[in-house]
Amino acid sequence: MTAETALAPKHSPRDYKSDIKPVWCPGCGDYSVLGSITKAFSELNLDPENVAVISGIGCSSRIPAYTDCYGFHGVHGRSLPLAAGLKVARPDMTVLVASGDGDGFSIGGNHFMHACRRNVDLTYVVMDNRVYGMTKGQASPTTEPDWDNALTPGGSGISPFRPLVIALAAGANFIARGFSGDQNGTAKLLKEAIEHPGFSFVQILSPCVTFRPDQKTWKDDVHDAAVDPTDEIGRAARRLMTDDGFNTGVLYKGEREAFQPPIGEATATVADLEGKFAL
Amino acid sequence: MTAETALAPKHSPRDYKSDIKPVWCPGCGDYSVLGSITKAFSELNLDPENVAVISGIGCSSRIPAYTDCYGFHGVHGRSLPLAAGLKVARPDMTVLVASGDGDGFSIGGNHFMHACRRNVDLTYVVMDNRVYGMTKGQASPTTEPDWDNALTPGGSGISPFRPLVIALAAGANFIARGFSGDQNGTAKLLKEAIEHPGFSFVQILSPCVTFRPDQKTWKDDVHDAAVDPTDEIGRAARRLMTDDGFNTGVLYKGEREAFQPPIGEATATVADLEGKFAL
Amino acid sequence: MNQPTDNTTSISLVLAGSGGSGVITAGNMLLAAAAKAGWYGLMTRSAGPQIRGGEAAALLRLSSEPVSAQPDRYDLIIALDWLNFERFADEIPLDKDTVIIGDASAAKKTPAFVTEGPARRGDIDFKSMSKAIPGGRPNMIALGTIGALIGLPEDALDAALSDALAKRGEDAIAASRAGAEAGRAIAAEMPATPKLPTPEGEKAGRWLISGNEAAGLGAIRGGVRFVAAYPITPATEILEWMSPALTKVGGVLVQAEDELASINMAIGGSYGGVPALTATSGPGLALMTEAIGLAVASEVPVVIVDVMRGGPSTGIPTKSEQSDLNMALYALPGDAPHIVVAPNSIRDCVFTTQWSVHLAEAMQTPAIVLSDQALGQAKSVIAAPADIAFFAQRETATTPAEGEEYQRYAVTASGVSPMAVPGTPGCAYTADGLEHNPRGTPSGGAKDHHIQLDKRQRKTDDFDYGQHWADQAGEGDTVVLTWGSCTGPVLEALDNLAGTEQSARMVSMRLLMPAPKEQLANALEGAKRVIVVEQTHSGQFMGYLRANIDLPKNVEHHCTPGPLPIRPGDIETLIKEGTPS
Amino acid sequence: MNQPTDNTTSISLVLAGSGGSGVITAGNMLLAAAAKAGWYGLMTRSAGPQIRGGEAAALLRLSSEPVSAQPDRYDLIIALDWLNFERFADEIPLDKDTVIIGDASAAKKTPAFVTEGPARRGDIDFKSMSKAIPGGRPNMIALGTIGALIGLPEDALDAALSDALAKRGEDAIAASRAGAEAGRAIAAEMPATPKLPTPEGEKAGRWLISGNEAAGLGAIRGGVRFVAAYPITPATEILEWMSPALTKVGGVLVQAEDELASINMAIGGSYGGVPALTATSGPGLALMTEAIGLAVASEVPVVIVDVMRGGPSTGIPTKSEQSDLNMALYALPGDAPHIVVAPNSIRDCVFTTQWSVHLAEAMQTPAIVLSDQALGQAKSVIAAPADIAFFAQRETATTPAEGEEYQRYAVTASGVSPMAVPGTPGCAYTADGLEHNPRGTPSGGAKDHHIQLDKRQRKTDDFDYGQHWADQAGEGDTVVLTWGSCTGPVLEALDNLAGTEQSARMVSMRLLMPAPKEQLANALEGAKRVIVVEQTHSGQFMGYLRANIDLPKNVEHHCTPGPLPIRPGDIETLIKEGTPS
Ligand SMILES: Cc1ncc(C[n+]2csc(CCOP(=O)(O)OP(=O)(O)O)c2C)c(N)n1
Ligand SMILES: Cc1ncc(C[n+]2csc(CCOP(=O)(O)OP(=O)(O)O)c2C)c(N)n1
Ligand code: SF4
Ligand code: SF4
Ligand SMILES: [Mg+2]
Ligand SMILES: [Mg+2]
Repeated sequence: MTAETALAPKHSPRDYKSDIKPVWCPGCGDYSVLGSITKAFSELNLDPENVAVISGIGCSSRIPAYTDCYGFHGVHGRSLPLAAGLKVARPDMTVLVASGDGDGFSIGGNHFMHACRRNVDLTYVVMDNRVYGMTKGQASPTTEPDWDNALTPGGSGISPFRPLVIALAAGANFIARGFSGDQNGTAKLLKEAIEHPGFSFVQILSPCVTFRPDQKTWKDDVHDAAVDPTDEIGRAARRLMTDDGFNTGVLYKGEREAFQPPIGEATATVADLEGKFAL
Repeated sequence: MTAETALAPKHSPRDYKSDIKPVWCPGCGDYSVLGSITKAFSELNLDPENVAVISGIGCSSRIPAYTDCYGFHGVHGRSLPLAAGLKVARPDMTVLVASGDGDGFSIGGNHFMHACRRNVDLTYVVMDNRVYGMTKGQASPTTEPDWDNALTPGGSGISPFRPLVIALAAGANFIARGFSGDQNGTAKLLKEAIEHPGFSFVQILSPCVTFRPDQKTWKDDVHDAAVDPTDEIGRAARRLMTDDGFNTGVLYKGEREAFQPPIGEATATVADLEGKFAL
Repeated sequence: MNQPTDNTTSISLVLAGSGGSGVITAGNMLLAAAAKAGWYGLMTRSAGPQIRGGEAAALLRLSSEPVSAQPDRYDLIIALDWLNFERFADEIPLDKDTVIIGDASAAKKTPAFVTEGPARRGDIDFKSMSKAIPGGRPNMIALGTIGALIGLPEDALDAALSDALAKRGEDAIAASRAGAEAGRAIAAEMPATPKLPTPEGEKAGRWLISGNEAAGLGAIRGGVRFVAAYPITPATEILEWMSPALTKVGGVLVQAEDELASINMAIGGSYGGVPALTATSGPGLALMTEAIGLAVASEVPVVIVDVMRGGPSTGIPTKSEQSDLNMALYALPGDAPHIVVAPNSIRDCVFTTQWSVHLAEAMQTPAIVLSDQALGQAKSVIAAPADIAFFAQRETATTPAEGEEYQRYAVTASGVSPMAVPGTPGCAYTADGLEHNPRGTPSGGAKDHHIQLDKRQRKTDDFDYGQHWADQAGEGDTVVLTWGSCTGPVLEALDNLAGTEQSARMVSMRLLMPAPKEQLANALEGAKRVIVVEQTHSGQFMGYLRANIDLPKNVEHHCTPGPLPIRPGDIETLIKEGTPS
Repeated sequence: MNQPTDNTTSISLVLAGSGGSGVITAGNMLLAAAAKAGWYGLMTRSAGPQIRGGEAAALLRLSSEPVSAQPDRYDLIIALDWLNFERFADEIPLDKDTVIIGDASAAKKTPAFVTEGPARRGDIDFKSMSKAIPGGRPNMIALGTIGALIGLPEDALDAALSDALAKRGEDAIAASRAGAEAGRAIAAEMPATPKLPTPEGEKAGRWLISGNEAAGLGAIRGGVRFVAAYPITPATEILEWMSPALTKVGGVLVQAEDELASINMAIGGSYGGVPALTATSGPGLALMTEAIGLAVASEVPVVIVDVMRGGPSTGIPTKSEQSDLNMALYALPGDAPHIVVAPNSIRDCVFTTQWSVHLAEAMQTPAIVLSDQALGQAKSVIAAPADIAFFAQRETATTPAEGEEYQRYAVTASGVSPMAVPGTPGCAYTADGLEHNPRGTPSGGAKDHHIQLDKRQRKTDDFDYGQHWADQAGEGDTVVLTWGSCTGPVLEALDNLAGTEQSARMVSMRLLMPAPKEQLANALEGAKRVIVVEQTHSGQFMGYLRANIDLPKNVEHHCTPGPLPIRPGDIETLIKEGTPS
């Protein structure tokens, strides 16, 4: 995964884009995230066939088909185990996982925690629009408790999920936040995340223009975070626990070794195994 | 749930115990936890029929049948939603949820986080023995990464789960740690947890004598934590992120309101609802 | 295919347009107007893959009789523009009598299947016309044109339009009225379509409702006061309708983190004594089967509505299919007797869901209601459903006399044992998914297992389901055996053939599990031909029938998967010509 | 029930005792010793509900022929103590010839069904005897007694004992030897049991293996190199055996956080090109069905082993039943063709699991292997399984020629489309659970749906399964139709009846899905009687057969749930006397 970033890239961002037209609404933040992803791949000089983009179900989870890499559009909430299986079986592939706040933090919340712990070398990109876009506008774990909607009129009444501090508490080694409005900045974050060994988590604030038109103010809300990402973990916890949800940048970096049991290295034959049963 | 604790209890701890003989191994920590639970009920002067003990599957999850309260021994990992459904439907019941580190943090991890967020008034007791007892000794999320076992020989290689800081990050309002070796201390914690409105989480270190005989040192490892449980949340995060896993006591207390939508209060009839469809 | 006849009793039309053109809004107004005029009607919507802003079509069928199926052909198609219109081609059978009105300003973009097809054509310059009206919109022009062509009374359309736009204020209403007026005016220049006769008789007692709303209402009628669920297409509208409705009648809906939580919450609520429900679609039901098995073993009533969509896997989320049948019948681990019922019309979604609550509660076991997208997401003008006396009537336990012991899983003749509501003194028990003895104490003994298996099976086998196990109609020694949303087209076909040599009977099964074997055998007695109709690819319903009853050797089978609806004409052809082999 | 005969070819015995008495250890030594002596054997264990420390029993059957079933009766029962012994009563049929040896020091605690039963009795004072030997233990005394009674050569027992205790050192071995010696000495005072003749012929080529180990080995033989799983009784031993074994052959096992993760990880690994498997039991399989449906739709091979236990729900986790059959066949949402196969013996766990890998990979679809607790957790001395040529042979894609396009879901005659291994240039594609066109682009169109449904169905329907679809044995115009672990008792019954007037044939189905309709019809041709044998309560296998083939009207049905095994005598009686009606 060490890319010769100094050289001119072999592939332009376009080379990672498929010819399938996204189903997204005009103006959806996810278009820009797709752009950031392909830009990061290009700058890392990855061959498209050595990259896999894995997802669950949701507007955001549609990304794999829009790339010209290998991809898997799985079932709702299970992108992380799907991706972990692939990466453990095929350590040579670069595996990026794309998800949404519903797919990743609601139905998929358990896999999120355990992926952080397990530390398989994946880059986990969650396009957070604080809503279930695909099912037409219900509250997600990151939705404000007073956001009115048809399923929970007057708001869910539940305090929002804090994905970054959960990631830290669960053991993630690379934690960042980006904003889809800043395509280049997000591409840079993704590049760094992909290069970081082990599990990297990048939350990207990506507005849903259709069900959350109020999110157009996000472009004013986001701000650069000036933090030391290699800070001591206790201080990092305090910081992430109390941040405002709009500070962007790399917010934590650890050095835990990636989980990658050896594969393909046989020390015995099947006949040897059978021998143990023979009388 | 405000109990007249000053009065002599109406029921002795025995009154909450059933006549079913536990399946537990002799010496299992869970016997003592059962004792702490019934002691807490007694001191809170609860009528057994107004208490429900809900669980999943595991040695620890066997507890409901050993009490003489209402109980539900559900499926593996789903005790919290089962209990939340009960409590929301029946706010008059006192609901205690009993789980293990596998049931609660592995398969049930997502419900754990969302129960912390949702803040239904439940008391969640996790008997943590850092092993899957019931299935005969595999690594759980809280198991040390180098603990040798048949399923992951040489150890899982995965860094342990930190339940308390996860609970805090997910929004829990009452977080405590106890040790089964200290039955009275644990009973006190449970009493306080039950009395606290909203979701209360109590991790109880409860050794598995059969698969983790090494845990007999725990009695020496545990120590009282002298902390201010109403500490500012950022500082609490820092503390729980870096604690040694053996400090016991109430470690965090918040004041978020419990989630309890009104039930049983009708403002309209079914005919009124039908009226909306009539032309 | 049917040709339009002079004595038209139904008119079918499509209003299509690209994102934002408001065809669904106009379609809703049209349906409401038709209702006000005393007509019945059915509206289905179809959309491209885009989340929002993609092309859409409102498919309407209006009639002086209740409408039970999508039509065989369309009388009228109005396309506000031609963008991606071909996407709907499969769904819109047209013929030489179909009138197609397109966008005059983009006549060149007319898709080939329209220009090359046999239909009669007209053009309207929607854009210029609407620009000429302050605040005017093409969809309102189309509305007026349609109204005039099909004979919809002006005042009905006007009233529907005012109702729909009431919140938007007078100006919006005036602009829309002007648009409709202009549309009406230009209708005279278009090829004529059949007109619906002004209906006679009773107009009262009609409802405008979708199948998903009807299911929600049936549940509340039956006594459901606790719902926990996770959104999924095409079931979400059940939940979105129920959420505020429950609050009003003293119930509550909790949005869960996933389907594993939803079903377990529902079981928890029901264990607490409050009739409970969850609603989902195929992928969600798959996640619930472990806990549904728990409800069987621990004997907790709960209703699960599965609004089926195209499968397998994520499949075709916005289209209908009956292919979750096997899953609903057989997906639980172990021998796990439970109830499966299926509504056979939008109107019947009220009855069947209400009944399911009654069944679940009476037998203390889960009941799965198999609805589908075609019922759930379609809107219909229906005759108000009858009141029925099926409510949640759970047999509960009271504090036992001194010296007696409460046995939660006591062995009874019916198999049903009184269930203690938590809070009842002297009845504390632990509900358990482990096999147990009558008291509820876990037991792996052969005798206890056998006794409890028998008891659980007896509950559902011996229950008296009355005549509700199926709806039957028609006469003749040909029997069409079907279920769910296939019922509508079968009924219409039978109606069309009534009194002819091909006159046939229908048996539409509402109760699928336990299989009503005797009732079925009786219903099929004397049949010379049996035709099984279902909307799956692999013939799940046929397999289920074969497993349970002896079908005649020459049984015929009409079995097509989604996403296209089965149409009355398909069934007529089948009856007339037999299943091609 | 069979009476012991002079020409005994098998001896059955039980060694029981309370927690910590080491009866399972002794049972294992006995089995190993019997194997060394050239005998075949089967050992099942039974335990009380306690996690550890509860009463336990080792049930052994030793024979000069391969053992395929639990016995009809026991020749010998040794109870080291009587604590909770009655818990095993159901599982241990005894008769007047049974020899029961109990604890002399606690003769009063002898349970009623023993004292009141017809059996012959002896007493041994295990405690005093073992105390007399430094480091002596009652279980070793019993071992010696049993060996002497049944005619087990001393050297074999001695060798087994030394092997088992090698790690514990010389002293332990010496103490155990002394114990066994004392036990042997006292045997002369006990009532005699039949003795097994010293076997003749080939002793080589035998294995000592459990069904779960055999399944794990079959998987590795077939090419599985990636496993992800979550522990569950009674499947865990598959995983615990495979974990180190995979490491040795260059594979890997990942312990997942739950079954949702396990199956998705396995699918991910297989998508990456590495044949993959997960193993579970009923509750876990229920959690996997959504993702198994994904594997069907996205056409990713994967093997799922379900070691069935008593259901429904948590049920009876440590006992066997065949009641997950319906779930394995039908639990996936939508029309989702996949493979279901079932091993019919411990030995066959190797073959069938290996074959399942081949089938899954060849057809790019999930294969469910239905094993059960009776096979999985029993240990047996078997003839070494034959080498077979079924390996993972996935049809893969290569970089297309310039100007050509790779189509992942290309429509082919067989239905199988070459699958690109990630890393292959020019073949990048997105696997999808949404319905799609041949390229893989999501599509909700009727034509694409129908084409892909046909293609997926064709893959499994048209595959050539050869003769492996069933095992057949015996002669006669009575056919016993069965599957899985019921096969053993049926085989033995048929053996016993061979050459008599009741001589019968067996068809034991290994391939359950797709239903081998033609093969079955052929196999049943000419049958005068058909007897269906299965271990469920609701008759799942019968329902499945009825759904797929025309059974004779007079078909008979032997259907009992777990936890007790079906015994050869049951089947013999059935064949002789017919199914009681
Ligand atoms: C098992 C299952 N449950 C529910 C659904 C329905 N569903 C599809 S996407 C989605 C939520 C998507 O929200 P998010 O992940 O935030 O993505 P977004 O559309 O907002 O990008 C849901 C609930 C499903 N497909 N499968
Ligand atoms: C769906 C499902 N998966 C797996 C199991 C098997 N199982 C039973 S208990 C258990 C783990 C228990 O561990 P823990 O919760 O720590 O409880 P302990 O026995 O240690 O008290 C497992 C994996 C199951 N019953 N159901
Ligand atoms: S609904 Fe929202 S998230 Fe989905 S495509 Fe539209 S704007 Fe994007
Ligand atoms: S196995 Fe461990 S946790 Fe389970 S009962 Fe025994 S000591 Fe307790
Ligand atoms: Mg979202
Ligand atoms: Mg544990």
